Amino acid sequence: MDNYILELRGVSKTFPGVRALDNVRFDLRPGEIHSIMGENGAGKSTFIKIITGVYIPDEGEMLFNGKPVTIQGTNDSQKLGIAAIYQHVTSYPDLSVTENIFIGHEIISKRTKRLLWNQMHAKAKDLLEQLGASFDPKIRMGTLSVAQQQIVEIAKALSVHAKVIIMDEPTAALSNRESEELYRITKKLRDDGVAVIFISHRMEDFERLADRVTVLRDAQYIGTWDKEEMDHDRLVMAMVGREITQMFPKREVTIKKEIFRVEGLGRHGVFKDISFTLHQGEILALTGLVGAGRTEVCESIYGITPFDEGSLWLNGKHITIGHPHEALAKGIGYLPEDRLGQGLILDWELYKNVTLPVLDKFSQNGVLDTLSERERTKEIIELLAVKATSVFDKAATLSGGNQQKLIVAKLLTADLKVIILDEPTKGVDVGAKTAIFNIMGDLALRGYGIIMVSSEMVEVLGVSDRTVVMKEGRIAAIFETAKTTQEQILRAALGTSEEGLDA
Amino acid sequence: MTERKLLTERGFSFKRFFLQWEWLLVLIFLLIHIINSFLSPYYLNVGTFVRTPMTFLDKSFLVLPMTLVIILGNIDISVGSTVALSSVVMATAYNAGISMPVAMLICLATATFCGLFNGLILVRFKELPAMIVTLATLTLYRGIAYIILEDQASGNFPDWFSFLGWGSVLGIPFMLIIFIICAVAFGFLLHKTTFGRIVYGMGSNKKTCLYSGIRTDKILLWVSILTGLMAGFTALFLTSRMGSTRPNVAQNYELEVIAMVVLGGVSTAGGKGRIGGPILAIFIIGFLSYGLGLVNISAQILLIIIGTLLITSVMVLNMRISGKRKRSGFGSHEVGKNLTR
Amino acid sequence: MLNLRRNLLLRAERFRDFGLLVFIIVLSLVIQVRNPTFLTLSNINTLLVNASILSILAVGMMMVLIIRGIDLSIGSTIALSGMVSALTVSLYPTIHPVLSILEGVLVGAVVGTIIGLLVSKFNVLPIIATMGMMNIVRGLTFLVSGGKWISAYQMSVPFKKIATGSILGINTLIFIAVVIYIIFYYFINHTRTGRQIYAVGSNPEAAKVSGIPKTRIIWMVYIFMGALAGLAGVLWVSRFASAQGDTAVGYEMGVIAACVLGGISLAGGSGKISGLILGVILFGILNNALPLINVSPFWQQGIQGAVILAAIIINVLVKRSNERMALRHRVV
Amino acid sequence: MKKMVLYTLMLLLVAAILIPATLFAAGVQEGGKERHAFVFKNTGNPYGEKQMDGFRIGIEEQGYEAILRAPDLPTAEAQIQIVEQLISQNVKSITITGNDYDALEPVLKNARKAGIAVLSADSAVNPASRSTHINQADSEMIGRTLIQAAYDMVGGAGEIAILSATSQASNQNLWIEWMKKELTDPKYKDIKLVRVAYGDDLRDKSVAETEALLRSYPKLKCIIAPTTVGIAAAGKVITDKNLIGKVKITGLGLPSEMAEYIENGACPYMFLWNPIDVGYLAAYAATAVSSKKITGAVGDTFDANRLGTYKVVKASDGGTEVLLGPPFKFEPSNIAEWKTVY
Repeated sequence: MDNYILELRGVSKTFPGVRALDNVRFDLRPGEIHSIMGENGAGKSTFIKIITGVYIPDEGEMLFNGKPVTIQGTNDSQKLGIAAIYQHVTSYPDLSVTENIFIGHEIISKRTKRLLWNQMHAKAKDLLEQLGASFDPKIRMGTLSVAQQQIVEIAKALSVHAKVIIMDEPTAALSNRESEELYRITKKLRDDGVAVIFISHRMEDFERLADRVTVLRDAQYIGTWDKEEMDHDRLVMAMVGREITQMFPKREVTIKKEIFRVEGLGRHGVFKDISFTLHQGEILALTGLVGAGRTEVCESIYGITPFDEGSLWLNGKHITIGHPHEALAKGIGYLPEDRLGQGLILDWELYKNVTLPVLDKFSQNGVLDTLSERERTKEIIELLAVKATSVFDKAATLSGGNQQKLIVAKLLTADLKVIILDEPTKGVDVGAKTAIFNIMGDLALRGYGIIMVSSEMVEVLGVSDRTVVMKEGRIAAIFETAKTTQEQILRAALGTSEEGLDA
Repeated sequence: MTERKLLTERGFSFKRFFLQWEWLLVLIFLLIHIINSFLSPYYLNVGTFVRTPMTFLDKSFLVLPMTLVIILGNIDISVGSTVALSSVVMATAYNAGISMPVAMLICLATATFCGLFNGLILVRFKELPAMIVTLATLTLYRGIAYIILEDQASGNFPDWFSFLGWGSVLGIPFMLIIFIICAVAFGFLLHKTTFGRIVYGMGSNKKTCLYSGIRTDKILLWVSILTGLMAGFTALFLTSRMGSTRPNVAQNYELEVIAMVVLGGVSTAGGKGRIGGPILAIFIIGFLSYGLGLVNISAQILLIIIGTLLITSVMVLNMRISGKRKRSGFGSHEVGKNLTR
Repeated sequence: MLNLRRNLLLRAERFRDFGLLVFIIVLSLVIQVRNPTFLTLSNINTLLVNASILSILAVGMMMVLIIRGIDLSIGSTIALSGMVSALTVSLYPTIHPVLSILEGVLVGAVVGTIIGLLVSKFNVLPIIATMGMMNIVRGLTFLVSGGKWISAYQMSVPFKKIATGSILGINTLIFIAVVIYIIFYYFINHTRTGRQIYAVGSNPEAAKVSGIPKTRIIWMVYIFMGALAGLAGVLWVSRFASAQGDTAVGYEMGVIAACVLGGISLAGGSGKISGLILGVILFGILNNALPLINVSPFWQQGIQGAVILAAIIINVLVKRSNERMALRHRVV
Repeated sequence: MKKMVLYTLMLLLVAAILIPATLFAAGVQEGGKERHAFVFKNTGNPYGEKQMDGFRIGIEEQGYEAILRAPDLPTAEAQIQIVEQLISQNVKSITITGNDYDALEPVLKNARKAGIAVLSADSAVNPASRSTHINQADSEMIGRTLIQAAYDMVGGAGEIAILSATSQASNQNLWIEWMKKELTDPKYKDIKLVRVAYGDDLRDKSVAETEALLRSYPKLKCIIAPTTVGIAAAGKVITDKNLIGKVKITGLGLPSEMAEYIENGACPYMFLWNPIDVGYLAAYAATAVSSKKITGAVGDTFDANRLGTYKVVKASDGGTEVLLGPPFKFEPSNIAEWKTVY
């Protein structure tokens, strides 16, 4: 039954100094969901950019419906019926949903060449309804949530009657419920005979969706397997190339005295009645659906956006925080969710990034002492095993995982008591995940109190001591992680549970 | 886990050293002197190098803070008006019987306040781009100057006041001395202090700075204040050179100043550039126009020359940057994605 | 919750234009009280005539701002195109006015093409490219004119009629302005290319993947800006029946100010013709009315500055209060 | 490839400086000829060009070399720079039409210290900074004549207004003062000066101000515009609003600019001196002072070739000046012959 709709043979691509793809092959059957997996930088993104014609391969051939084709630009791939939904949603916030769906293939009247808005709005509405979305296509894209925007992207793909739809880490920014929705839609597409290429490194995605999987590692083709012949561990092996003995290293910490307490924290229209306590050496997971207000709570604690009611207590003393500066001074650090946008200055050397939060430490009355900066940086990033050649490397040259470590390094230079990590493993490959969990463990051992915001049930269960579940701006439940199950947490997050002990 | 030794020292690299934009500027600077001395027999004499700087130094005090402003990723087109206003206020104050030294302080104070006002608006209303805010205050400040002085010119300052703009110490113009002091101060501030480091940081990524606990508002305010203060200096020297003032002095200074900063290799995208470049640019444009003035080239030719100089130099700059790293349309995200790995 | 956020955003936008309209009405009434001749047809006519040239430029500037650019060179372009067309007319008095207009537009378009090339192909930042061109073009104007002015008597009657004549009872300037507005309203709202301008301004990155010719769009917008400036140049010269080297020095600031009042954000991507019209009218009123109500000439600039500042700040405050209110009313 | 582009651009960069410089370097001939400089307010102003022409002719007649300079914007700052450059070229004399009455004093004093003769022409600089001033016409006379003109245009009674240049122009303001003085004469009891408006010598603003005047003062009978841009703008408005005959324009304007409106009757007549003669006279005065023939003190006399002999007299500002003579009256009968001249 080898009638492939899309087939690539011996595809290679080289960027200045980087071998991005090396003799990769791939085939895709109509009506299948084919998952491409691999760590960050394995070449997944380059691979699909080649299929969609953003990049042109140096070598290799490509067959569409058995016929060799050459794709010179995104237009060519669109003509063939290949549509892509990118990792970082590539929409136009200022334009209407309709336009976002029809951009590039607007409906225009044959004669006057003018855009036929009514037809487009109508068609857009159908498409959205097909996908079970209810919002009005006339509204501005910028007002939608990430999940809704992705639905729009899919609608866009449908609108061109794509035969091949590529999804690049679509679930990365989605909550579980939204992911469920996406799974439903994707399966529907498959059943309608669309071939779906699904790129991800979330195991769950693979287990729930894929019919087949192709694994890339370090720009190399590793292999293609049917779902049945692949289990979790073997897949990880294939991706990482070595055996991950323990994904969530458990370490024994004796939870000591309370270090930090939040009482009745509230911000109009965003969250309300947020109360929990954090103990020395404890890892507190803060979970819930995306949009439940987890990040907002953290940012209010950290002094980015002021809260309207409630109080913060550090070591039993009431504290007020009006600005991140004060938060750090008092010993509360925050690792923001948006690594590139909020965590790092990409075109800066490592040491400048690391010392940014605590420049005063490395200066006598305002004058910088770069030597000590570099020394300290060296120590700390060696401690965290950040892969770099010198402290003069630009942050941009690091891989996702190492960038994340670098931000942790920033936090460690400041002497903190409480560390808040917002989605610390988002978009980080398996190897780096383990490393980060290790670091968290060590920090806990050293008596830090850690709050970890995460959407991934697996790691919540694997890492945390207690779990705070938020739902629509309020605390739905607090669990002793050891004594709870994924189902309990999910039910709490979706609002179908009453159980859970209080703080 | 890595045994690999991390380098904390960076050996001297000729390539890195000589690939700096400043070298091209130095080259142009020398070239200009050579051309000029060929063109005009009057060029090469002590007088030239003593007097010439005086003809353009007044506005160059604005170049220093503008460099900070642009590195910060902002822009300030209200400086010309600030100069006019503070100068007018000083004159009015003096002619109202206030002693000259005090009047001078008032001048600096006014200018500083103008800067502070810009800063406050920028801080309180982050949604507004600096371009718009300063466009409004540009009109406002000069408007106030007109309200104060109407159609009058105001002057007859004490004689010693003219020393600021005309006097010299041991043959070196007083203005030049002050400028060198200011330049050194700004160079130090920008390249050796935490303040400067943060200015660069904010220019590259304000959010990251905020999340790293930097009081970004404070920095922004201080830069604005500095801009105002230096506008005050310009006002002092300009007024001293003119011996009198009126609401329409210092027209279009903002554009000339920005041009110098950009020619100096500071990217208006923010986060890039050093203080040396703009300072060199001051002298390049200054001596260029002076030398061409000596051969009596008409003003419009000069306009064209400076325009071309500006554009071509920026194009060269772009080439260098895009030569260094794969060109990436917009935003640092993209850079990150390209280079991750 | 999302719908709520959406609605309030829409409300804020609608409120903006509405608020501006109210402000204009109130302002007009105040002026009317001080000087009853303000709201007479003839004065409104003069007001519009004076505003028309600026408004034509504003359309171009709006598009430039939408693609995250700015153009400081239009003042010089006006001067050059005006001077060139006037020179031709003085040499060949028989030339048909339409030809002069085309000539001016062409000159402007050439300037625009160069700027567009610099910005889109060589990645020169707009503010720099246009600042440089501002000097160059101004210099060229002086060169072509050789320091001379072209005076009324050297211009053919039909040429002067361009500005003073009237079509269907409407003054030609207003007529042209209106036509331009209609054309560009249709262009940016109902054609593919027009929408792509917004797309590029809204998310330049995405343009790459969704196959929008970013470079060409940007280039095109600057050519339009140049062409409109060229047109404005001819109209200017025809209206004032004199062409001089220093025509319209610093005019660009006024145009940008009008756009800002019209609510076009310098951040790019957004901006509506409706808002622009209001902005232009408000700006026109400020220029026309202040002399009318005996405001001391020395206060005029100050007042204009204050109004611009007030307008942009109020705009922000309104948006904010809307958002805050919506948040308060949202139950968690 | 990138490198290539880079280098070509660098070359361009250098060319940007080199080419024009070498091209226009022709502007300086050496050979010990005495050099006399004339600095006007700003470039691209035909009135100024004519003055410069006159000056050049006057200087070259005497076998000297003339340097003609003007900044691109009419500001004192720019003129200061130019004077500095002239000082370093040690010219024999500098004749300047000041953009500011006082602001040029320091630099001009320096020039005189360097032994350069400094005169002002057309628009004066303060007495301290000049040997003498070439006055195109007696300010008092201009002021009074214009009011008389208005008087005779409105037939002895009615509202008049003044449309001036920038509120900063020293000579305009002086004339306006004299107009106001003249108006105090009981003879003008029925003439009402309703407003002094400023068009800043910008076309659009001058037009707007004129329109405002007409609207605010419907009974307005005459507009006096002692500035070339202003009067032309006013003439244009009157013509377009076909108020010809109802509202009359007079003042000081360029024949070329005003020909249209004098011929169509919007402006019955106006005045101006001949800028060429101003420059010409300045040339002879300059050489006279620089060659120490005269010091520019009251009573000195010098010969100005085709214009005859001139006498230095006391100026209203306390310094000395040379009067060119009464302003020339341009009217329909003679405008045709002058409009092509300047």
